[in-house]
Amino acid sequence: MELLIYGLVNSAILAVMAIGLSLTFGVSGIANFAYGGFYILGAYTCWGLFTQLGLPYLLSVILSMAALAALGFIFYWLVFLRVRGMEISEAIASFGVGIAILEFLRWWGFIGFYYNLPGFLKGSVEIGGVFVDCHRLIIIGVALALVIFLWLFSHYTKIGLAFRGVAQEERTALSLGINSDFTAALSVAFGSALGVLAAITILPTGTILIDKGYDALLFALAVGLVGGLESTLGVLLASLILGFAQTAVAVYGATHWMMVVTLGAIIIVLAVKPSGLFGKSKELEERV
Amino acid sequence: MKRDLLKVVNLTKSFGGVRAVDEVSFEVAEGEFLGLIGPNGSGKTTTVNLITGYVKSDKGKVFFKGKDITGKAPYAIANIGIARSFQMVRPLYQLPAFKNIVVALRSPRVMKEIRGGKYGELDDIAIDLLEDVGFERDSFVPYKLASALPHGYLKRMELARCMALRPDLYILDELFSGMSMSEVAATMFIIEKMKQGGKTVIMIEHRLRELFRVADRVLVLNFGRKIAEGTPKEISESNEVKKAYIGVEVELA
Amino acid sequence: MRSKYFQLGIKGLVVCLILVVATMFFIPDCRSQEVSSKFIVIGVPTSLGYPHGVEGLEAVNMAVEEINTKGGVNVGGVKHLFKVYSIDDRSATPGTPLNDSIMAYEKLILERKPNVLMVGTYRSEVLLGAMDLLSKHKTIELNTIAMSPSMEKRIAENPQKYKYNFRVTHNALQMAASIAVQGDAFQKKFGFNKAFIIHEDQVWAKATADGCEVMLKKKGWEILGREVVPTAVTDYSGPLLKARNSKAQVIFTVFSLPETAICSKQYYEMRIPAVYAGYPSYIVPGHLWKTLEGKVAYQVVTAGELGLVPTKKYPKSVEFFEKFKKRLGHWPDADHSGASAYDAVYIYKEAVERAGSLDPEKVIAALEATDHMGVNGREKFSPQHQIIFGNNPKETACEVTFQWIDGKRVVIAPEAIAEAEIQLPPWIKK
Amino acid sequence: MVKEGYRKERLDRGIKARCDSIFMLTSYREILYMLLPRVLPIAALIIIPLVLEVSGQVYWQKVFILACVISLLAMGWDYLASVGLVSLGQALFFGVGAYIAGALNHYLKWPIFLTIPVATLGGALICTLLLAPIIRMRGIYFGMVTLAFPLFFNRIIEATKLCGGTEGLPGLTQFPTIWVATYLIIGALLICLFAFRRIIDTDYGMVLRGIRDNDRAIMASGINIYWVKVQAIFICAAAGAFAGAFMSHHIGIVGMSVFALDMSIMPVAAVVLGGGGTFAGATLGTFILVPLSEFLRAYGTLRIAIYSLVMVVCVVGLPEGIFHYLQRKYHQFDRWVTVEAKE
Repeated sequence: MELLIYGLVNSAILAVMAIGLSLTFGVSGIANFAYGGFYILGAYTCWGLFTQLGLPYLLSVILSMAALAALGFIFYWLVFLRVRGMEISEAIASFGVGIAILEFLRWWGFIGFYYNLPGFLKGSVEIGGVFVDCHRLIIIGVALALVIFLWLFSHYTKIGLAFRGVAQEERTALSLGINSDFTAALSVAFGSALGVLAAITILPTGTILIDKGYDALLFALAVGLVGGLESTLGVLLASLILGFAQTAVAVYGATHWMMVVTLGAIIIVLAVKPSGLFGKSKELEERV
Repeated sequence: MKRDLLKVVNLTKSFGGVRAVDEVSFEVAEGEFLGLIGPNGSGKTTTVNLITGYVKSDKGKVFFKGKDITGKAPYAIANIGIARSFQMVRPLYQLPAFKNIVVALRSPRVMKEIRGGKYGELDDIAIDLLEDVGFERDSFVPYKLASALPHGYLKRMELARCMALRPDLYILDELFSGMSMSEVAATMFIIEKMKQGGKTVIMIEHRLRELFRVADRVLVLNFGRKIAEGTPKEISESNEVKKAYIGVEVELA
Repeated sequence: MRSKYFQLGIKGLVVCLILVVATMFFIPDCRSQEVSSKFIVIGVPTSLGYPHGVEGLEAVNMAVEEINTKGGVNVGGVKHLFKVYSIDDRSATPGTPLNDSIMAYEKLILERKPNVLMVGTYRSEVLLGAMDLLSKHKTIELNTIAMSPSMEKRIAENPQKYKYNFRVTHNALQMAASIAVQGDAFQKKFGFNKAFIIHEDQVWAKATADGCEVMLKKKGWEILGREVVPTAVTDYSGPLLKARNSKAQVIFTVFSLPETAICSKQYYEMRIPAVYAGYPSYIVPGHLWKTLEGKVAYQVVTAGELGLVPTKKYPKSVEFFEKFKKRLGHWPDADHSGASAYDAVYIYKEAVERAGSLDPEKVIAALEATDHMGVNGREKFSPQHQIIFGNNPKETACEVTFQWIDGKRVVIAPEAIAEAEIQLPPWIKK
Repeated sequence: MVKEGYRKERLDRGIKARCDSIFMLTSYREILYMLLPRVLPIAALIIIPLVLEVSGQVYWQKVFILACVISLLAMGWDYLASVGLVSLGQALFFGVGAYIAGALNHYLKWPIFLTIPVATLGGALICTLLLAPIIRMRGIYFGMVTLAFPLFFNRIIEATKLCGGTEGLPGLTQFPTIWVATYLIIGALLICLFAFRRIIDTDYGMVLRGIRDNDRAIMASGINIYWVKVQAIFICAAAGAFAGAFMSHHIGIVGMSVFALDMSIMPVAAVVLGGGGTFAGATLGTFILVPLSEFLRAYGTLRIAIYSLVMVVCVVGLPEGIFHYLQRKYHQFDRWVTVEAKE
């Protein structure tokens, strides 16, 4: 029972973390390594708006998401556009920006334990003899809502369809009058906003810390790689696998091996099926 | 009767829901010149990819010289003695034309015969080969970067690369596509010479006039299935083939 | 898309970059010459991206300012002033390679020629690596962060080589002893004897947990299980559930990383029927009740330093704490290193005055004879250069155990300075 | 800077046009033109430690050694990239080498001159065996797995307490003097630089580069590309493992953090900054980045922020890399020519 509930919670956390990164990659093929930076920056923005400026919580959540989305958009035009297609340069440039954001915040004095976001709900409930705080249940809800929302968004809205178009065949999409740069920039913006949402959902379980940014990137990558970076379904499944594996290892083995399980899963999955469980990069499947 | 060099049995491959190659079987005898034709998307290139190991087959077997080579890696198959050219040429653009050939000369199959390959020796062999396929020996052409060569030359360079491997079986995938008339004529000359030399060749071609001139036997594929097999004359008179090529004038050689 | 102007800007930048690098290589660093012989240089190599480092440095600065305004240090009749240089060794960041941190040490030693190093590194690995460096450069260090007992082991093995290292704060074993003192309180008041230990995966934490286990067993406790939590974990439900299932009465924790705040919160949310105790050092800071929305209620914590959790029974600690809090402008975040860094400056000052010289050999001899009434209590070094801790600030340095009750830190142990008695959380039925 | 009515023309210098394949040097100036760019950096490499000694910059000597170490990793990266394998985990090679040397010295008390060669070859072998199963992966996917590998090792050591666990193995034998260390690493650097450049120019190197350009064509030529890739990984890993073994003896301790992320990122950043494919670019890149990073140490934690921003600006603004840029400038000159007005 414990395994079931906490495995589910853990999976939900992983899914929420990974979904922003995977969305961006799925649409524009950009692995946005600055994700961790945006994640934490969003959390601090929300914290600042909420506690320092005294805005209502919901408003500050929306504002910080909007701010980071705008930043992501600008970031695409300033950085990604110039290195599009050179994977390594893309990775290094975005990773550099991510580190710069995190270390700048650290230098600015965002250290220590002062920074905390309120959870959406207080208190805890008992399910089958296990106490769970309501906030963790909400994370599960958010994860589900996000997945459903993304599915509806990508299948029934104009931008969503453009996203899918670009994801499948960039040139054809271009010839149909979809501005692929604009779409890619939007995808980065959208991914960043989702990152902030993830931060705001997850971080109230502890406090806001710079190092969480690095963790977020690592876990999001792990989930993305195992599930296939561009597939929402893959993210869902991979986070379930990893989430339960981690919890199982923590409950029945030693907590020690949680990280080993994660990294081991990446290595094994990639060695067996390079595009991830649900990835569809045909070129990776071909025996060349 | 000459023995079969290549034998393909029930080869099958699907991509997604589409059966690209469906239960195709055929043999190629030693010294035979086999033509492989069919409309676009009929599975010709996939068949070649299956034989040479670039794509893994779902079902079926490939025998070469009586040995099962199904599922072997492309380089291993090249070393056994099947050389293929690509429909879409993708040479090593960063290297001079003759170095493209040297790469093939460095394969274990050839190195066994050349032994050692002293400095520059491979280069000379490569340039000889290029001359065979119509590169002007004393010009700059063999020394030019592949990226600077016109398409017709690259196609013939592919042929030279196949020849460099000294294979027992050539598989030429749409060699003439994208060539000008005069280039086709020049290349035809080389092909005919190969035929006279008793080489075994499988040739995929859309230019039926040229193909029918050299082919001993022709195989027709449509929607991944073998729909006809016979001498060029039989094929050109077959109604089934004409149906497959609706709108395409079938000319007699 | 890109304009010509932009490209030129980049080229210019690259050229500037190369020029800057070239100059750095060839122009000798003149900053090292400004150190006058009238100064005693204190080097502070530490992790300035983390509270322990920042507050350690602040405490050193505070002590130095106090001493300098009073006229400085009397070295054999000549007045010297203290001067502080700090360097960030980034040792608390997990992605930093060892050589990078050691380079920071070396840079500070070579360029500032400090007489003494204080505060020191965050990570034990770096501390052990730096010991060789210190003996090579004959530089004294008074550590106040890293707690690995391996330091004393190495000093005991090779006292001549490693005599330059001193530790002013507690080490992991003393921590373990203090946790065992907590155990006494539980035993005496409620008759508890079943414990579960959770600790994070650091050298000192492991050593503390080991020590704790041994000492608790000696006092008749039954250890039902032990869990190691690797760094950078976001979910502690596994270990907590294990603790609950083992029917433990007390959970002893040994944590230092901030993300372990999650554990406190989860414990509160899950209503685990065992008292949360031990050394969860992140919930030491005074503002934590507010930050964590009271989710630390009834948790029992041992804080490393009396000066950071002051008690009215020892006035010197209150005095320091108020000064320090005013200087920082907020509650101190770190659980140790602030008060001991403050004491370290005074200990060194007194040693230099007694030695009458700045020669490391003489100063070391004087340091070994230290007997200082500091904010953490009465401070003396053991033969392995470790401050001796005990249960009465009038006799030794002292660690404090407090409990979070109604937003306040109430000191409950050791008895000599206790303000109140230990309480059980309301969800535990006796 | 843009002149009205003119346009810029870029021309190759005559000597370059002649020298690209066939050497016809006719004067000492032409000989110098060819030689200086090759000889000067080598001379600088050998002389800089002496200059630093004379000017009393002991600390910068250490920085210099660090730059050489990173440079070895960067060149290994560049070599691997020339077969189209993009590694984001140079720390794996570095760490394995460092741990082998550390363990041999710590537990078996082997002397330095034994541990370093054994660690170099053994480390290369182990890394090759580890990476062999994923050799079919391409592009960023190979990179991500290699990125995960060192972190994985880090956790394994943490979990199994192998080789001292989180505490590391302190007290290793150090080099007798700094000069041994300095010139050992400079020697290794130069050997790698010239050996790699030489290999890449031979027919074998041609196959390597061919695999990056178009592995299908290479396979159709009957060459086992996986075996060639394994060889490339072995060479790259040997360079990395040597660097690691050297470093553990240089600082006298080996700990978990040899697998740290910085060790993976720095070499890649250096190659991207300096320009890939030439090895000299990788070296140039490290000799800019490492001192820059040291210089910025004074800014505390901000250092990393500035440093990564500089990296981003260089990657974005100068995608070809500094070395290629300098090379072009050296061999070409610009001039303004009038633009004939359109009728």
